[in-house]
Amino acid sequence: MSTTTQSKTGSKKLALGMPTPEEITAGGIPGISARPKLPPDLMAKLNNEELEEVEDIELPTEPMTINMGPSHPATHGTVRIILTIDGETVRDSDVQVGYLHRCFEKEAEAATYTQVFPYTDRLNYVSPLLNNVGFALAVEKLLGIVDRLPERASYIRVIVGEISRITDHLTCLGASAMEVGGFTPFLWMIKVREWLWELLEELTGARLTHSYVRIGGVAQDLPEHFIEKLRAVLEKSVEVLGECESLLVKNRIFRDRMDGVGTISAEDAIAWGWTGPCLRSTGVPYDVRKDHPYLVYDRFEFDVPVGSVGDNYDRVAVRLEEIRQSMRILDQACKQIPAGPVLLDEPRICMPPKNAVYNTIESMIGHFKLIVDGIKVPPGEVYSYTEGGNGELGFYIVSDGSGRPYRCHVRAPSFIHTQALSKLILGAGIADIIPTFGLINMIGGECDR
Amino acid sequence: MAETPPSPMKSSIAAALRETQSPSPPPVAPPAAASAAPAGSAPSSAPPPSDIVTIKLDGRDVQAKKGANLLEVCLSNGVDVSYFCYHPGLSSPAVCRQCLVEVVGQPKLVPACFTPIADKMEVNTATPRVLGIRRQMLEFTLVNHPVDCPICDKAGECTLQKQYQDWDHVGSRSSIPKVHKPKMQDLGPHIVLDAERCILCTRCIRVCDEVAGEKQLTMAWRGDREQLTVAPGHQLDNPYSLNTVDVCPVGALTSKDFRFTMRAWELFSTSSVCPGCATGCNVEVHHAQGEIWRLVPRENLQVNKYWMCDEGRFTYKNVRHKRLTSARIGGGRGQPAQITSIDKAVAFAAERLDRLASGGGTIGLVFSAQTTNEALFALSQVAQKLSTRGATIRTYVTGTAARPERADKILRSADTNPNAAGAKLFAGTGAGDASALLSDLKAGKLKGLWMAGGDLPLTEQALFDAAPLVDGLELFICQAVHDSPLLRRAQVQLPAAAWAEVDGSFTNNKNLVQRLRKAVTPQGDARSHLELIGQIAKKANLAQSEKWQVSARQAFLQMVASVSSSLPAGADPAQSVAAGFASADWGREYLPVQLRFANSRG
Amino acid sequence: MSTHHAPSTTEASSSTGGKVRGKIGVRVVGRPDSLEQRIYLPEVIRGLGVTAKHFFANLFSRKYTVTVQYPEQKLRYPDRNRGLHRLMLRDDGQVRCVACMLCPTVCPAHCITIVPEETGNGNEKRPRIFEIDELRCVVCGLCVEACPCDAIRMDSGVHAPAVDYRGDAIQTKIDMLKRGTHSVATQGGVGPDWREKQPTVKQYDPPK
Amino acid sequence: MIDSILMFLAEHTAVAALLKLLLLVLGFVMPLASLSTWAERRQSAMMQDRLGPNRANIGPVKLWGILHFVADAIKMMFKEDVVPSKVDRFLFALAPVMAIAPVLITFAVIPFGPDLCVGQVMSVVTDPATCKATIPLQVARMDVGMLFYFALASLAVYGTTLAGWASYNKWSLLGGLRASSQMMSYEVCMGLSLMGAFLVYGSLEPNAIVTAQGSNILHWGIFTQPLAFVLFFTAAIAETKRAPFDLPEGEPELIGYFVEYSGMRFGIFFLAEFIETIFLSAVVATVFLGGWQVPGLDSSGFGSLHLPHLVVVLLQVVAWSLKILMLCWLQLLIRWTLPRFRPDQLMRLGWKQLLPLSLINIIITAAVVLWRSGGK
Repeated sequence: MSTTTQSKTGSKKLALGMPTPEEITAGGIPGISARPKLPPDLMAKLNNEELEEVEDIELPTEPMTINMGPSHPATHGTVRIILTIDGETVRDSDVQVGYLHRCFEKEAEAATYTQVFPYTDRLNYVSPLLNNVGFALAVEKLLGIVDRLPERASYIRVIVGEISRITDHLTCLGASAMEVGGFTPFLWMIKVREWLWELLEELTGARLTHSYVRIGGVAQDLPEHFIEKLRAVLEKSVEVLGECESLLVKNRIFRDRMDGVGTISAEDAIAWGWTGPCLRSTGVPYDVRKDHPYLVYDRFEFDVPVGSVGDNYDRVAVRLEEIRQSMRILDQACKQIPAGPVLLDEPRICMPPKNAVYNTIESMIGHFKLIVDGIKVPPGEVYSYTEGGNGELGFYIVSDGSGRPYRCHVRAPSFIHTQALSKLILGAGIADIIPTFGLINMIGGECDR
Repeated sequence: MAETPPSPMKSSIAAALRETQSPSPPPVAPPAAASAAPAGSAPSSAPPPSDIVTIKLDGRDVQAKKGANLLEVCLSNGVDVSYFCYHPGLSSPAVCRQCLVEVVGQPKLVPACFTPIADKMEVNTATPRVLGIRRQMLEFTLVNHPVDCPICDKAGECTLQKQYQDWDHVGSRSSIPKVHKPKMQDLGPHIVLDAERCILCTRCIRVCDEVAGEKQLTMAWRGDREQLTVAPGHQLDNPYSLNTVDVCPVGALTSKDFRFTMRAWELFSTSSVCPGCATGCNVEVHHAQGEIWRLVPRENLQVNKYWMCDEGRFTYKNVRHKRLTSARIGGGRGQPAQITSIDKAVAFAAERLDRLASGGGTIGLVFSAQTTNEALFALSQVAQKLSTRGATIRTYVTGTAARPERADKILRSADTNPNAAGAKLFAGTGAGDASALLSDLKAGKLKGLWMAGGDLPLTEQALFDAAPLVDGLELFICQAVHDSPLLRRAQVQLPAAAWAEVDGSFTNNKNLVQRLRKAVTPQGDARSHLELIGQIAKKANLAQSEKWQVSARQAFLQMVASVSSSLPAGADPAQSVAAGFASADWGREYLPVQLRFANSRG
Repeated sequence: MSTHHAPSTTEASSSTGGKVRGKIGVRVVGRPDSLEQRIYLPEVIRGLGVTAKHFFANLFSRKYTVTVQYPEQKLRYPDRNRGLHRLMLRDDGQVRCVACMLCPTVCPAHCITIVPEETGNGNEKRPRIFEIDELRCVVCGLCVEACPCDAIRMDSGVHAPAVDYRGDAIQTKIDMLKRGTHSVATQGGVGPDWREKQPTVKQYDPPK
Repeated sequence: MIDSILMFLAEHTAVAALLKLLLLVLGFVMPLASLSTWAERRQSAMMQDRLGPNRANIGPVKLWGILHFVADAIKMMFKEDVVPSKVDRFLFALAPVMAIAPVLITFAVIPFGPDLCVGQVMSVVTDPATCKATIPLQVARMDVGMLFYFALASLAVYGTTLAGWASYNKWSLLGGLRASSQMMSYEVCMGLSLMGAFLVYGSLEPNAIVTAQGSNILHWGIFTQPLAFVLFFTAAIAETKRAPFDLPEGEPELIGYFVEYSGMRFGIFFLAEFIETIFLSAVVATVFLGGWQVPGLDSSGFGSLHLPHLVVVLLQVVAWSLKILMLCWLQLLIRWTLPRFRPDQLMRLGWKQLLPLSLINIIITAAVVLWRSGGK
């Protein structure tokens, strides 16, 4: 592969009128702003010896700047990567997020706490229920009712959360396989995801934008035969998963694409603030469900899968194993789930039963006040974190005592993972960008919250 | 509207907000008003020490004036006590029993609103006994309350809803059928009564008795059949009747005007001043979706206390009706005017004005008493420039006609212009009135006329008859909010923003300069008088970048500096209009907040 | 949060995988790398076998096929599915809605427009205009939850139709009343048995 | 009647060649290529548990959706043909032609049946050499047939490279460059892997290779040259630029050298790809699967079961078609199963693995051939 550095003869206009690096750095090309100088460690990597030594035997070349995204088939979720490439090698990249800015935080600050749930659905839109649960737990922590949550509600939250985690990982893995050309496993995984979504639709009334969790519990109890249906689906899913594995993990071509690509060390990953499957791929067994158990996660036996190298393959394997572990949790949760109410009996927080609202003035007043004024959350601030599909999903909420958050911030794992993308793809080929980007699993809704 | 007890989970933000929304009385206030400062703020002049007693309120020592109302002391010290029948502007009958508190040494609970404090009194407001009684009282109040929230206009700002949610939130234990009473009773021209919802607090009766001075409402029957009524053959028709709707803690009394048009919680509130008369009652403009839905009085003990008149509440309708929404030029002398852009109309006016002034013509400037101080000040600045350019300036003060029949000793004033004092001040001592203007026009003394505000104290017919007088003018510029026969004869017709669409100030009949705030965006192309004057002055090279051309706030600051520069220190606003300016304050800017989040009502 | 305390994060993160520490069961994912894999062909052929199995099974018996031939075949939406809105009716056929405005208040998408009017009869208030812009609607169901009169529901079993013009996506009161059915939820305090009595409502039967 | 027509054709070879070309291209290759656009979608659907396109119909005639290729063609033709500004218009227009023309031409050397014995079509022919006149079922029979194929196949690279360069798009340029490097690298390997077969069958002429393989299935290339079969098949798939070697297109990364093409111009690239697939199947069938040979079927029939010459020929043509269809199916199966290579891995595979293996194959084959011929 062509791996020369920039020619020493000075830059001249390339064929086809492509901008020269100088023009780009000087900001002389309309639409491309001047870029800051690279950090020293990246410069050092750029100028390392391995790259230098082959310079003499090749024709002098000049780097080309090329735009990947914002609308590019691989950039699911609108991200723009400005690449400086030398042949096929990425010499520099500038990852620009923000093309999908949804104003989640500001929207949340203009809405009552209950109204935020539909917005959280659209954060990480492949695992909306995990976001629902995360947000509800944050508000509940501020309200001080976490310990009083009904057990059944906690179990239901675990069940829907783990189903969402499976769908999240299936989407990530399937899309990554599809992007490296393996279209068939993608559709098989989507098929499994569809089964799970059908289950969730039965439970929540919507396939994707569930807005199912409420402060103090969940909106509705499980429908009839939900547990049995879930077990049946999981059984079928394991088979499909095995077939997908045989097409991907064991396939040498796929392995070649993944092995040693996008490698990051555990120290770096922690320094970048990574969490979730991406961090675990480097060998750090940090899982919020294990380390800081919430809901009823301390009652389940499950393992934290970790990788050993921190490359794309580890990220694939960790996610695959996590699907199995989630299935394990689901299995145990289905056995343990108790009967009981699914919403806290606390009239200042939870809506009264509909029948009472229709018939008594007391419940009617409570109903009105909860909707008009919102849930009055005592003043204070809280940071609550859960294990989202992509990593630690944190909600930081400041309450001023009124019915809506004064400040609502999301620690979105996708945003934090995407920071490191530039470093991961440095020196790799264009073809490596896609799986690396895909396995970081940037979800636009979450990244550009 | 006035009950604003601090809620147990009151937010600092909401508190800060309320502070900005509360009136900004001039620092130099009449001493009489100082003791009646809004609840919660320390009195500015301390009473003699002998009057101060110390009581123990929920375990902490609190100092207050001897004989003060215990409920007021509780509220001003941040102790939340629920109540329905108490109102700071009314007497206390202690009928609702909601504010019962425990006074150590007394076997029974006492109503806080009916108990004067005495030295060494020990009061507990949050013991289980008190809370239990409070809850029982609420349960009792709710026993016969209909399940009406969905159709009740008060929902969202209902005191009963608020107290239940704050103090009770327990289901009813009663299963007997509710007592039914008449609904939708017509009480008067503005009011509808729903007797089922009434919780018999008698606030409305006291408003009529004590504020309006007309004993029109009373309670009839007893026990669970007790209900509010008017005397047979009579109506609730006093000019302050709509205050009963404001003070009603539930939706028993509703305003026909506001009824079923908008939900209270969806409204945004902007504090402003009523433009209905020279009293200048402080109001909250409640608006949503770009429209004003109602006006409610805003507490200001110096001006209107907690009240306003019914007529004043309907002044918002003027903002919608008969508006001039686009500029027109070329009217007069029987020709129809052409609609054009503001810029073209301004350029047209400026060019003619410049020519007229340079030619040494006589120009009449009309200072309307319906217009803000800032616009009038700007016009006076322009007048100076015009006269230095060679024009002869005559000034006139106009406005709507006085209505002596509406004057009373309470709030209503005969002068229906909100800013007569300001207009007189800026028009100068030699200013004529509307009749002088008409006679000058008749005599042909004026070559040009520039009206900042199109109101004249004439009836529609008289105005129509007088209108041809302006046809003899070389230039007639009219900036007007509403369409009128006179305006249609102007060569330059400029749409001006109405009072609720501008920032600015009015000077009331007590020489207080009070702040208007922009609540809604101007209709059509309309712009504020100040902006229009500024643009004409700019185009005519009368002023380029004066401070008053920048913004209403800059104009205000320049105006205050300019007016008060010639004043002796410590001038009494009661004595001169100018002294009112010396102590005027622009106040803080804020974005309107939806009432459901503002924590201000109900 | 739970009272269970797991080993702290720092301790966990200092380990580099492989070992099981404390209560955290850590499983290091494998990196199988046999000779079979290295020479490409065996696994490639095995992979072809898997896909060929699906191909033939689907070709001859549709064994794994999950496709639904949409306009001809339709899946039944679950009971809880949130579809197009519908407005419920009173006993006398009038709209149940009293224009209390809770649904536009709670709607995060601001898609509901209600203009109330006075009825002149005992119901006092009703919507003169009740419109829902289905393009803005985010189908969260909060309006149904907020309705204190059982007037608006989303269990119509009909999904929002495709439209050519934005205006066509606005559901008017008439549209929603057409899908409406009679609701037995009573209002105004019927008596002591509301706690036990569940409203039994005729299920809306979507058009086939 | 038939005999006289055949005799006329046997004498006027140019007319015969034209007819054969029309028959082959219009009667077989083009329909098959068009159909494979539908077949690919249906086959991938079946592999992926879907149904695939099955709705295109003319009235009640549905034919499992086969008509989709008609719909596609009509759509392609009536789509707006967008030519971006600043492109090199001539080369931009030339590229699709350069992509499709060489592949079609190379079909000339593919034998799709045995020589037709003129005058004896209805009788049993035991030895074709005794025929008075023959019509070869091959458009052009030349001694350097396979070299002709290599020569023309390497022209196809111009189509992709020009398309990439002329489009005035950096992505398409990258795709074009990838395409040219990939095709050039793999042509070497392709040529060398066939060398063994040439040694075994002693000819460069495709029909001679087919004839030499005979009806004994064990003498077919796939058994005499198993390694070469794998190598050639791999390299040839790479040559068609289809998954797992679709790097020049690389859908989610580069989008392809034809990113700026639309309408029928894009359709031609698309079609060329499918024609290449068919052509590759034809070559593999010719060299490794006995071409038109049917196991056990000699020119006189199956052993003692004698068949008229025409029946034999028809059977053999059908066999040839079936072999091609089967190979096309196999290619589609591969395309929808395997993920894509990375450019460097592709080069490594080509130069460091396939090339040495094919050299080894030549040496071993040469040694065996030498040993079998007794050192002569």
